[in-house]
Amino acid sequence: MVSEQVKYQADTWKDWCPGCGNYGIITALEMALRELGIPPEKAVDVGGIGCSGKLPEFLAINGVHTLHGRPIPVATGIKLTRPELTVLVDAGDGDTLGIGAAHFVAAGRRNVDITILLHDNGVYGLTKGQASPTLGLFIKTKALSKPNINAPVNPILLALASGYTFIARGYAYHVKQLKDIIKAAIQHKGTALVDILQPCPTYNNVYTKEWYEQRIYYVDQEENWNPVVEKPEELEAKMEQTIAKALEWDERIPLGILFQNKTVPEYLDRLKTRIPFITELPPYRQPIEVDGKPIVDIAQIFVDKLVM
Amino acid sequence: MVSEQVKYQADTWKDWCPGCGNYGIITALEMALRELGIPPEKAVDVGGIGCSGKLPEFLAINGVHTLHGRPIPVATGIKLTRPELTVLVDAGDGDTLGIGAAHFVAAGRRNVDITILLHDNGVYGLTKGQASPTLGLFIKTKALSKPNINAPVNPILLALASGYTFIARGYAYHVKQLKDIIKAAIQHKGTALVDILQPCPTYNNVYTKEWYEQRIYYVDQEENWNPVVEKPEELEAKMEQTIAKALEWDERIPLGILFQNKTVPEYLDRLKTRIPFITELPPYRQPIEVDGKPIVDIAQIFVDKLVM
Amino acid sequence: MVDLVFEIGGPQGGGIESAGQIALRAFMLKGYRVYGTREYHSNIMGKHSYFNIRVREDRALAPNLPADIVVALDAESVFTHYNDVGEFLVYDTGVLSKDIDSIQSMSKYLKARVKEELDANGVPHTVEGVIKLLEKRGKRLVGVPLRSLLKTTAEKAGVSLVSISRAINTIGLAVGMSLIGVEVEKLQKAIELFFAGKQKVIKPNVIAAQVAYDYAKQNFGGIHREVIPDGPHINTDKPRLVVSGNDVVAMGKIAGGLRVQTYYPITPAADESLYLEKFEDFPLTPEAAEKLGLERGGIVVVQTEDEISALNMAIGASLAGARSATSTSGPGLSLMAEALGYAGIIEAPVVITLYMRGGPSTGMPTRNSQSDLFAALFQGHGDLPRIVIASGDHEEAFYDAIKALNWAEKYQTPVIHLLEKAIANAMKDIFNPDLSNVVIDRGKIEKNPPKPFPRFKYTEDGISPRAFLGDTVVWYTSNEHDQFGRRNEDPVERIKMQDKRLKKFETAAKEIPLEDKVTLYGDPDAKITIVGWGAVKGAALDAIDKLKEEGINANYLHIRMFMPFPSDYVKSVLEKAETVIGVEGNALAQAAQVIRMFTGFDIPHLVVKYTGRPIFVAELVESVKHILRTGDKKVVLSLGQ
Amino acid sequence: MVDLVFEIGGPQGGGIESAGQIALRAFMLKGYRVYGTREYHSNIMGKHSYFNIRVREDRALAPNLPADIVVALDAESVFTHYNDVGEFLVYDTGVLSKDIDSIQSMSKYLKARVKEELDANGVPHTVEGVIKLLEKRGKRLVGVPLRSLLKTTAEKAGVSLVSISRAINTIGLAVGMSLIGVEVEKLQKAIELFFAGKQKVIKPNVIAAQVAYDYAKQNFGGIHREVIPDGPHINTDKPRLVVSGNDVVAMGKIAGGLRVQTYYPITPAADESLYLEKFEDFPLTPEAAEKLGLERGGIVVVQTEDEISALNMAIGASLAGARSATSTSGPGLSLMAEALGYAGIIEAPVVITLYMRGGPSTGMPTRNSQSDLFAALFQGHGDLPRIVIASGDHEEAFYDAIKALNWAEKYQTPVIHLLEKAIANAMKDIFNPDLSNVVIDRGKIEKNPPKPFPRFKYTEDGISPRAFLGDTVVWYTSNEHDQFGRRNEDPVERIKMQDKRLKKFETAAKEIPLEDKVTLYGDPDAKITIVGWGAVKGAALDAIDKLKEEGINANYLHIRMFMPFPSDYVKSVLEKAETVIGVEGNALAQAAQVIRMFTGFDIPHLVVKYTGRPIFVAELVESVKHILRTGDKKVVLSLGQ
Ligand SMILES: Cc1ncc(C[n+]2csc(CCOP(=O)(O)OP(=O)(O)O)c2C)c(N)n1
Ligand SMILES: Cc1ncc(C[n+]2csc(CCOP(=O)(O)OP(=O)(O)O)c2C)c(N)n1
Ligand code: SF4
Ligand code: SF4
Ligand SMILES: [Mg+2]
Ligand SMILES: [Mg+2]
Repeated sequence: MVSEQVKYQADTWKDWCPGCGNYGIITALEMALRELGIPPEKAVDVGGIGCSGKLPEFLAINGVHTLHGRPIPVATGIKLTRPELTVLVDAGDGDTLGIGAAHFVAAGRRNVDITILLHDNGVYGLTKGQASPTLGLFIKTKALSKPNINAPVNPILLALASGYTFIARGYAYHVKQLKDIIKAAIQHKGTALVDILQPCPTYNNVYTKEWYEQRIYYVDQEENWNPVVEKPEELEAKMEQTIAKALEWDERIPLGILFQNKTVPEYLDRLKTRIPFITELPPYRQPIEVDGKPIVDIAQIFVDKLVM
Repeated sequence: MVSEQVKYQADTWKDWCPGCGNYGIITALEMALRELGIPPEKAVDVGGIGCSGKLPEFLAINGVHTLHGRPIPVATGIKLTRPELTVLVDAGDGDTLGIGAAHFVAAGRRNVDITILLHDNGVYGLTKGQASPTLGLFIKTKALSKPNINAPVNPILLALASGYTFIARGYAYHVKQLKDIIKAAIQHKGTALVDILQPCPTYNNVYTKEWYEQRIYYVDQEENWNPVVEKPEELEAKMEQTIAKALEWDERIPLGILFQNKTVPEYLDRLKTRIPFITELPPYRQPIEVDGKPIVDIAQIFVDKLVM
Repeated sequence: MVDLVFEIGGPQGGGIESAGQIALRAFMLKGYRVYGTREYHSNIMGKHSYFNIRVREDRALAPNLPADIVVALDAESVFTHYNDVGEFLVYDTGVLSKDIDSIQSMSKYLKARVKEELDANGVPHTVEGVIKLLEKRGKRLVGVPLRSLLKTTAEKAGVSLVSISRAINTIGLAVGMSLIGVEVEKLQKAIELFFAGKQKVIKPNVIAAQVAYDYAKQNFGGIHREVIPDGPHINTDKPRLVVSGNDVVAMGKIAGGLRVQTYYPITPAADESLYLEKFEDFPLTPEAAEKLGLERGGIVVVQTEDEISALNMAIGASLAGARSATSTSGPGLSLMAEALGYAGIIEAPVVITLYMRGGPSTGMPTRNSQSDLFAALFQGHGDLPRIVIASGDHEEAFYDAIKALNWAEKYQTPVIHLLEKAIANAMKDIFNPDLSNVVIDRGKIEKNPPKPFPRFKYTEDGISPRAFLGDTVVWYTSNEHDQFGRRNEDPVERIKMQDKRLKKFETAAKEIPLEDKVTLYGDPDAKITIVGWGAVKGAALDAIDKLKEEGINANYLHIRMFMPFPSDYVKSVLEKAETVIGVEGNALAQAAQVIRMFTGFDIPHLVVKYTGRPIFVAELVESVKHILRTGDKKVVLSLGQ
Repeated sequence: MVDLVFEIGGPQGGGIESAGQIALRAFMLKGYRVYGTREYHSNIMGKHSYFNIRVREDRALAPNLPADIVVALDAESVFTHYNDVGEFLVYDTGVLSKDIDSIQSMSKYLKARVKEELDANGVPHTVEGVIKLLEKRGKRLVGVPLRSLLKTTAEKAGVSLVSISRAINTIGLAVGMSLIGVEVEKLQKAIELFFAGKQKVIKPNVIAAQVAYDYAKQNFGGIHREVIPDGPHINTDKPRLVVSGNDVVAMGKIAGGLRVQTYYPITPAADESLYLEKFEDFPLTPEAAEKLGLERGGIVVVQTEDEISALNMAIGASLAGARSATSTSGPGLSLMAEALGYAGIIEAPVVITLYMRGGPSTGMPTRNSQSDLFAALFQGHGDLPRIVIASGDHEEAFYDAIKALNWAEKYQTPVIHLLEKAIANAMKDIFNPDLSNVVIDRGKIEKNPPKPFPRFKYTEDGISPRAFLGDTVVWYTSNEHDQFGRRNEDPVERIKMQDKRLKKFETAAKEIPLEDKVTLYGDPDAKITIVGWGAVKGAALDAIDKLKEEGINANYLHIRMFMPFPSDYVKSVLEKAETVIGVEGNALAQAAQVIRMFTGFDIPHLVVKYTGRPIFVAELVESVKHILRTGDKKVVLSLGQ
C-alpha cells in the first residue's frame, strides 16, 4: 500500500463528460496501484486515442499517449525493455477491437506481461458517437442517424481465440470490484485483458447504467467458480466454461475473472530460451559502451564470414 | 456445371514448389466453380501477398492480387459494388490472421457475401519460412533457426468470436472434399471462412502430409452432426459444439463444415434498411450521368441548408 | 461598406454550436454574405469553443479580428477573448466575480498571460477585472443577467428551467444581435430555420430571443452601435445556402456521381461522410428520372474498421465499376500510404478527400493547418505520381469534388483533394450551385472488352481503356505487370509499363486547363505577388483589397493543383514580380519548397502560421506591410485563440 | 590489371546461391577483391536466378557486363545470358536440344526477343542454336556433360546421385574456374569455408570440383584463357570477410549498441533481422567484460504482426531506454508512416533501416531500386523532418548503421537509413572493420531527473535532456504538448514547441560534419560532375576511372545525407561544373528533384535506371559519353536480365 500522500492522479482537469464511466475506471486504477504498492514512477499507462485514451493524461504515473489502435505494440516495447515496470494499456473498444484488432490478437500470441484495460462503451466517444465494434446489430443510439449495420465482436471470445492468459470483465461504476479485478490482472504474469463495461451517457443511450445494472452479476458468486488453469490438461474444460460465460449478454452479463491460464510461459520467459540472462539483464539494464566505445567482441561475430 | 471447354486455370506457369498444398487448393477451387456453373467472368479471386496470394495469377477468372493483409477490404468493395459476382479471397495465414487480422475480424462483423480461402500452412512461405500465426509455440521447423516463441491463434475460434456465419475447415490434398466445402462456402449467403490445412513441404516439416493425415477426420461422418443455426435460439448450442471442435488439434483435427448461421442478415440486406433498392440497383448498375450531365436533383439535397 | 466581425464563445457541447449557426442565418436573412469560423478542442463537453463570424456585402471568405462584437457566454470566454474586442463585449453579469484560477477547463498558459496583463493594468484576476481593463480601453461593455433572463424565458414558455438551459446561448446571441440592429424577427426566423421541425426547441428559443431583445432595448437603448443596414442580398430570388466545407464536398460528390464512399471516423473529415449517409438514397432530377426510368439513386457509405480498409475497399469498388472515394485527415492518409501505391500501380481511379488538421501525428486534431502537402504529394513508396488539388473556398470545393471524380477516372489514378479544417468546419453562404456547366467524364471505358482483357494496354497518351471486373475477365496485381495485368519482371516490359504510367500524368498536365490549376487574382502587373493556396485565398483576397486602400498594389497567385504542377506559368508569374511573398499554414513552408522543386524559383519572403488557427485578414495585411518595410525573410503569424 | 566478370546462372532454390557464394570465396582466396550481385525472382523454387561476380585487384564495388565467363547451369540460363558472354560460355551438353518454348519458367517477353534474334541469325530456337550464334560471334564455348560428371562424382564419393544432385552447380562452377586458372585447392577451400562444419556436404562438393577440373584439363587443356595471376591480397595478414549488405548493417547495429530490433519479414530486409537473431546473445570484448563485470550482451529481436507494430514497438523500447531499430522495405515504410510521425512528435530516437526494392506498391519485390527517396523524406503527415541517410557500399553501410543509432539518440528523432537491394543482397569482401574510431554517443540524458520531468524543455539547441520511463515520471503524447509532455493547444506554446522541434534539425545540420553528408570523388576541378547516391557510387567510381582512360575528366559527387541536406556545398560543386549529370535508380529522378528543392539547382542531364537491375559500369560509361556527345537530357539504362 502506497501512502495517501503519494498522488496517482494529476492536477490536470479531466475533460470527460459529467457522469462518464471513465471516472470510475481512473479511480479503480489508482486504488489498484496504491494497494499493490506500485509507486507512480514504476508504472506506465499507455493510452490509445479516444476519450479512454486520455486517461494517462490525468494520471501522475508515467504516461504514454500513443496512436489510435497502437497502444499494445508501444506497451510491449516498453515492457520488453524494462520489465520491472508495471505496464498498463487504457484504450477504447474502437481502438483495441477495431483499428487495433491485429495487435489485440497478436498480444495474445506473445503473452507479454501487460494489462489491457478495454474501455467498452459501444461507441467511438471522441469522434462523437459512431458505432464501435461492440455495439449490437441494428441498435440505434441517439448519436446514430440510422441503426448500426455492423454486428458486434465478442471481446472475451476474441481474447480466448488469441491466446490471452487472463480475461476478466468489470463494470466502470463498481469501483471497488473493478479495483480488485485490475489488481488481479496486474498481478497475473502474462497479457491480461479487462473488458470494462463503461457507460457513455453522452452517446450511448442503450447500454446505460440502468441497462447494465439490470443484467450484471459476478461469476465468483456462483458456486464452485474457478477460472484458473493450473495444469495443461485443465485447459479445455476451463475454456469451455469461459466460452459459456462469454456467450451471455442480452439477459445476464457476467463480471469478474473469467479465465486465467497459468501454464503458458510469459514472453520474457520464452526469450530466455534465446538469451538466458534476459530477465536479469533486460535491454534497459544493459550497458552499450565503455567510455563511449563499443563493447561487443565483433571479431567473434564475424568469424563465420571470415575468408582466409 | 460449366463445360470442360471453358478454362478456369490460366496458361501461366505455376511457380510454387513441387508438392505444395496450393496445387490441391487451386484444383478444388476450379472444380467448385465449374460445378456451381459460375462462368470465369462472373467470378473474382482476390489474392493476398504470399505463395497463397499468387493463386489468382494462375486462374483464368477475374483476378485481383492486392496487398499483404488487405484482400478482405478489396473483396468487400468489389462485392458491394457488383453483388452478382462470386467473390473469393485466397490468402495466407500470415496475411489474414497476422497483418490483416483487423480486417479478418471486421469481415465477421459485416457479413458481406464473400468466401475466404485461408491457406493455413503455419509459415510465411514467400518470405522463406518464418513462423506464421498458426504455428505452435516452441515448434522449430527446419526453416527456423530457433523455436517459435509466439503461441498460435485459433482461426476457427477467432472467426466465431468475430461473428462469421460460415466456418469450415478443409485439407489441401483432399481435393474432392475440399471442393465440396468450397462449394458450400460459396453458396452460403454471408462471409464464409474455409481454413485450409495446406502443407508447405519446403518450409514446414512439422505440419506435414503425414502429420495431418494421422489426425484429420470429417465431422459430417459423426452421428447427428449438424452445424447449421436455423433459428436464433439454436445459436448458443451450435456455437458451443463448434467451439469444442475448434479446440481439437493435437490429437484429432476436425474437417468439414463446422458452423453455419443462417439467421444473420447479409450486409447488403442490412443496407436495404438504408437504400431500399440497393440489391436491384447496386452501385455498379447505377447510371451516374445522362449525356455527361449529373442526374441528381441537387436542390432537394440542399433543401435543409437553404436560408431564405 | 459593412465588414463586420461577430464573435461568440462558450463551453463546448453547451449549445455554442447552435448559437453560431443561428447567427449566420440571421445575418444572411439580413442580406449579407457570411463566413463562420469554428474553434473547438478535441473534447466532447466543457472546453472552450467559439465562432468568429465575418459579415460582408460582397464576399466573406476569411475570419478577421478584432471583432466588432464579442458575446461571451461564460467567464472563460471573457478571459479568452477580451483582447479580440473591437467595440462591444456582451457578458454575463452572473460571472463578474469569477476568478480566472477557478476555471479548470482553461489552459494554464493562457491563464498566465491573462493574469500578467491584468496585473500590469492593476486590475484583479476576475471577470470584473477584465471589464475594468476594457473600460479603460474605451470598449463598450454590455452586461446581461443571463440566468435571470433565462428564468423569464422559462416562465414565458411555461417550461422548466433545466429543460431550456441551452437557450442561454440564444439570449446572449440575441443581445449581441440587437446591438447592431438585426431585427428580432430575423433572428427568430433563423432559429426556426436552424432547428427546422423541432417545435419543442424552436419555441423557447424564439421566446428567449424576444426576452433578450426586450431587455436590451430597455437597458441599452442608448449604447447600440450604428445599426447595420439591410444587406444587398436581402429578399433576392437567388437562393442561398449555408454550408460547411464538409457539406459542400459531400454535395459535390453526390453531384459528381459518387456511388461508394468508405470512411473511418476522424476529425475534421467525418462530417462529410455523415452527410453522405443522410443521402444514401437520393432523388434524381425529373428529366434524368424520365430518361433513365429510375426515380432514385443510392450511395453505399461504409464505416470501415480503419483507414487502411477504407482505401482498399474504395479501390475494390472502383475496379468493379463504381465511382468511389474516401475521406480522411492526416493520420488516416498516413495509414493509406500503402494502398495509395496500390491504386497507383493498378491504375484504380479513387478520390481521397484529405482534410488537413494540426500535425504532426495526432497533433492538434481539431485545429487548422496546411501541413499535409508533402504527404499528399509523396505519401507511399516508389515512383508514384498522383493528382493533387487544393480548394480555396467552399465554391471551389464543390466543383473540385466533381472534377476530382472525373480526373480520377479519366487518368485512372488516385486523386488527393486537399482541404483544411478551416474550410471543412467553416460555415459559408453560397449561391445554389449551377450544375449546367458540370460535366461527368468517365474517361476511356471499353464497351465490348475482349477476354482476357488488356487492361494496361500501351497507348499514345498512356491511358488504357478500362473494363470493370465482371464485364469480362480482368486481371490486376500490385506487382509490376504486363499489358494483361499479369506479374512481370522482364526489364524491357518494365520500362514500357513504368513509362506508360508516367505518361498519363503528362497527358493530364496537357489536358487539364490552366484555370483549374492556378489563378492570378488582382492586377497582373502588380509589383508584389502573394502566393498561396487553400484557405489562404480568403485572407489574401481581402488583404490585397486592404493593401490597395493603403496604396500598395499586390496580386495573389492562388495555386489549386500541385500535381501535375503548372510550373511554367507559376515560374513566369513569380519571376515577373519584384517582391514575392509566400503565405501558408505550416511551419516548413511546404508549398514554397514544392514550388522550388517544381520551378527552381526560391520564394524570398514567407508568412507562415502554425498555431492551428486560420489566418486572419488583419494579421496578413500587417505581415505583408512588415515585409515590405523590413525585407524580413519570414513572419510567423499567431493571431487568434 | 585484372578486372574480371564471372557470371553463373541456374534455377532458384537449386544451389545457385551456394555456387555464387563459393565462387566469391575462391576469388578472395586467389587474392582478389570481389563484388557479387544476386538476381532472383519473388519465388521459392524454380525460376531463374544468377550471380554476377566482379573480380578486381583494388576495389570491386559494382557489377559489370559483358562477363568474361558465363556458366549456364541449365537451358534457361543459356537463353537468358548468351548476350552477356564476353569470352566463355560454359554450358551443359545435356540440354543442347532443349527448345526455348519448352521452358515454362521463362518470361514470354524474353523468349520472344531471343527467338527473334535467333531467327534473324538463322539458327534454331534451341540451346544448340544459341551455341551456333555465339560461335559465329567468336565466343569460346565450353560444353560440359554435367550429368555424367555428377555421376562420376557420386561414384567417387560413394553416395547416391539424388543425394548430391546440387553438386551439379559445383561442377559447372569448377569448370568455369578452371578456365581462368583458379587452383582447384582454392575452390575446394572455398567450399569448406562456405559449408563450414557440414562435412556431409563438403565432401561430395570437394570431389565434384576435382572431377570437373580433371575433366576440364583433359578436354579443354588448350582453350583456356590467359590465367589470372595471384591477386595482391593473397596470403596477407589483413583478414577479410565476405558479407552481404544485410549482414553488414546487422553487424553495425550490434557494434552500435542496438538492444531491441523489431521486424516484420519482407524482402530484401528480413535477412538483416535473421542475422541479428543469430546474435541475440553475443560476447563482449575482454576489456569491456572486465570493466563491466559482464560477459555477454543481448539483443531482443521481435518478429511482430506487421510493420505498424514493428515501429510502434521500437518506439516503446526507445522510451524505456533501449537503442532500438526496425528494418523494412517500401511497403513496410508505407505502413510505418503514422508511427514515424509519432516518433517525430514525441522525439523518440529510433532507426528505420529501409531497403529499397522495385516499386511502386509490391512492384518487383526482389529487384533493385532507388525509388523510396521521396518516401524516406516525406512519409507521414504534418511538418515532420527526420534524418535521412543513404549508404553507398558495404563499408559505408556498417559505419552508417552505427552513426544512425547515435544521431537518433543525439537528435531524438527517427533516422531513416536507406540501402538498396543491390547492396543488401550483394556479397562483398571487406576488411575487418575498425572499431577504434567508432564512438557511441547517446546525447543528452538526465542523470537525476526531477519528478515530473520536463521531457520537452525548451533549450538553445532544441534538444531537451531525456529521462527514460521509470527513471522518474515522464509523459508523452502524440498530441501537441507543453514542456512536460502534456497535451496543449495554446497557440503561443504551440509555436515554441514546433520551433523547438525544428531547431533540433538546424543543430544537427550544424554539428554533423560535412564528410558524413557528401563526398566529392576524383578531380575537384573536373569540368564534368556526376552526382549520385547509394549504390550508384560503385558504378560511378569505376566510370570516372574508365572515362579518364578515354581522356574524359569527370568527378563524382556522392550524396550520403538527404536530410538535413548539405545545400550550400552541393550547390557550390554543381554550379562549378560545366556539365552535371545526375545518375539514379528510379524513373522520376527523385534525387534530382530533391536537389532542386534544397538548392534550386536544376540538373540538366539525367541517367536513370528502373528495370529493377543495378547499374552496370559499362552502361554508365556509355551513357555519360552519349550525353557528352549529344547533349541529351535523359538516358534510360536497361542492361542486365
Ligand atoms: C488513424 C486514426 N484514425 C481515426 C482517428 C480519429 N479517432 C479519434 S478517437 C476515435 C475513436 C475512439 O473510439 P474508442 O477507441 O472506442 O474510444 P472512446 O472514445 O470510445 O473511449 C477515432 C476514430 C485517429 N485519431 N487516428
Ligand atoms: C506490407 C508488407 N509486409 C511484408 C511483406 C512481405 N511478405 C510477402 S509474403 C509474406 C508472408 C506470407 O505469408 P502468408 O500470408 O502466410 O502466405 P504464404 O506465403 O504462407 O502462402 C510477407 C511477410 C509484404 N509483401 N508487404
Ligand atoms: S463522450 Fe462518452 S466516453 Fe467520451 S467522455 Fe463523454 S461520456 Fe465519456
Ligand atoms: S514455400 Fe511452401 S507454400 Fe510456398 S510454394 Fe513452396 S511449398 Fe508452397
Ligand atoms: Mg469506445
Ligand atoms: Mg502462410
